[in-house]
Amino acid sequence: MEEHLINNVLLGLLMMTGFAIVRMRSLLAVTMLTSIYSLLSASLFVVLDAVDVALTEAAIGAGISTILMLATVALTTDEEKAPRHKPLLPLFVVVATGAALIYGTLDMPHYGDPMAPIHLHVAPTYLHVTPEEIGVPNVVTSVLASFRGYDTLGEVTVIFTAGAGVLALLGYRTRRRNSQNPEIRKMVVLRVITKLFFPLILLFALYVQFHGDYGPGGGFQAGVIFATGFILYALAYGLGNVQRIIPYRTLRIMMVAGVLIYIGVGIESMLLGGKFLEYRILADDPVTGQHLGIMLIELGVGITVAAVILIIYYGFVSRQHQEPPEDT
Amino acid sequence: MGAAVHILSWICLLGGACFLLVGAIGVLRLPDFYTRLHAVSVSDTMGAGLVLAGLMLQGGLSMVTVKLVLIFYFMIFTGPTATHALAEAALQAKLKPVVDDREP
Amino acid sequence: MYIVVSIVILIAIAAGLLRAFLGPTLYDRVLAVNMVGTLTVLIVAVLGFMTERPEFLDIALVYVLISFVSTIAVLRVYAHRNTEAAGGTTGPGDK
Amino acid sequence: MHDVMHGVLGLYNYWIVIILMMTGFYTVIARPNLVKKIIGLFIFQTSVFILFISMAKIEGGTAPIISEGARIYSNPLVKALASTPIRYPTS
Repeated sequence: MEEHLINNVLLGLLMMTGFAIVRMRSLLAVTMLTSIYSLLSASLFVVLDAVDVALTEAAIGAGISTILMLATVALTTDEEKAPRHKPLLPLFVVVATGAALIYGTLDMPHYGDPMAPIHLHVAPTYLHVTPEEIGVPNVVTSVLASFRGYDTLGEVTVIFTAGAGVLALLGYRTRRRNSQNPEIRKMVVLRVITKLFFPLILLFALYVQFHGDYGPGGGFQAGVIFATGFILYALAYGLGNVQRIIPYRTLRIMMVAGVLIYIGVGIESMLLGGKFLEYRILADDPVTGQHLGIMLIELGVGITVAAVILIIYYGFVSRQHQEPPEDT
Repeated sequence: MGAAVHILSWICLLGGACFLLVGAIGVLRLPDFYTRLHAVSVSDTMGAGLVLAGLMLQGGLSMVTVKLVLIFYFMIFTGPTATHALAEAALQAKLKPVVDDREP
Repeated sequence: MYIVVSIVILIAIAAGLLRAFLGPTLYDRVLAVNMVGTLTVLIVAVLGFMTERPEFLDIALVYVLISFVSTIAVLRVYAHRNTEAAGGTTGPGDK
Repeated sequence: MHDVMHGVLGLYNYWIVIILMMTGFYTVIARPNLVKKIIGLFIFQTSVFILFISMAKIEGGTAPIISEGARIYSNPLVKALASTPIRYPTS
């Protein structure tokens, strides 16, 4: 009952935020509201028992996509132009579609109904089989990494393609010097705190990476947190210093290496006489084999994701800083 | 866990809730950015700290408390750093505080 | 009893949201985001205890770190824009 | 009267999801600005996740991480499905 209340209030707040986002003109304000929207929806996911989704949404929505959106707004304009005419046609389309969809919900099983068709078929099997065959407490991880390993491979490939696409479109401009922005030098508090936090964030990323079998987490989230740590460092000390830790060339190699680790696990299991991505073969004991396989592919996912996000960030920021000196 | 710890944890939780409420009212009602910053720092430090302390007492000696201590540790460093950076950015952007002009 | 605390947190989130809607300056909005971030951490922690699965505190930990980094990112971008708006003043270190 | 209340509460999640979805859709089709369009897509996408996850919730269930003391778990498959596309917006 209490959860229902929190759920309903959070949904109401989300709706208000959605309307405000549509109405506002200033793009920076809209970006801030999107960040709040993402935080709210992540807490809603926790209420609705989807902890893995909540972790991903927190790391992606509130962190990386806000930062990237800000970088985009910084490269383009801040203010949205007023529309020239009244949007009557879109309004009509939207209201009609919405009404049809709401009419469609009238036949749906009610929220929280344990006898809904969705709960009767595949899901109970996964819940029963996971403890015996895979031995991993987190069923979402076992579904993602083991039962549906092919899907996750496809997903990693998509992320890799995205990274390659950004690389091709934005490219990367090398910088002649370590531009030490004077105002960065002034932010003493930020720099000290960053020094304190940077190792802790990386440590926490490793925890999320290898604890994903037992709690919420996994390779993707860990990769994002890892990249966020480096982005924090770049914000406090400038991009040049980060590139000394993790140069661009290394990132490109990492991006490929993650995908190759994933595929390599599949090929290894084929060489040992199983099917592609059949982890049972990897060790003498099937459960140990599953553990090993899941750990390795999660590692591959983590490496690729971290590299791709950092590549996107480098691409955006190296542009942003390059522009002003050209007209001086 | 004794009843005394239980009561103490509830005192902490409800006290934290009071501070959060005060901070929320402050954010809505205070007249300009700098005073609102002050209101947020009330809920960021005392409010969050007391709520987390109450939860720690509920958790007892376990992994849960270790994680809560970590969250607390992160919060007491990040909160003031963010507020400080925010205030400095606003000052540099020459945001004027609201001042009472009347003669004393 | 946890419900009392979580309702208070929800009220505070609503206040922060309202400030983000109204906020005359951008700094008010950043402040609101920062506040909502802290409150989200608290509500996730309290929810973990309410549903008797407190091991989900990992999520709260991620929130603390991420919301800090995004606040700093916002401020850095603004600072950059401000110097640009002031006529692209680049200091001696940038020459 | 009680039945109506029950029905409204049972479908409330879906209705809000549809309103959010339409908000995002409107932003995509009515606003010329590209950043605004992307934010519209973001709203739309999140609403789809909420739809999935609301369907996966079971009354009295907890998150699908096997532990002692918990009997009912919410549907893990839907969560896996929802946490897969959440990763694309970065691209």
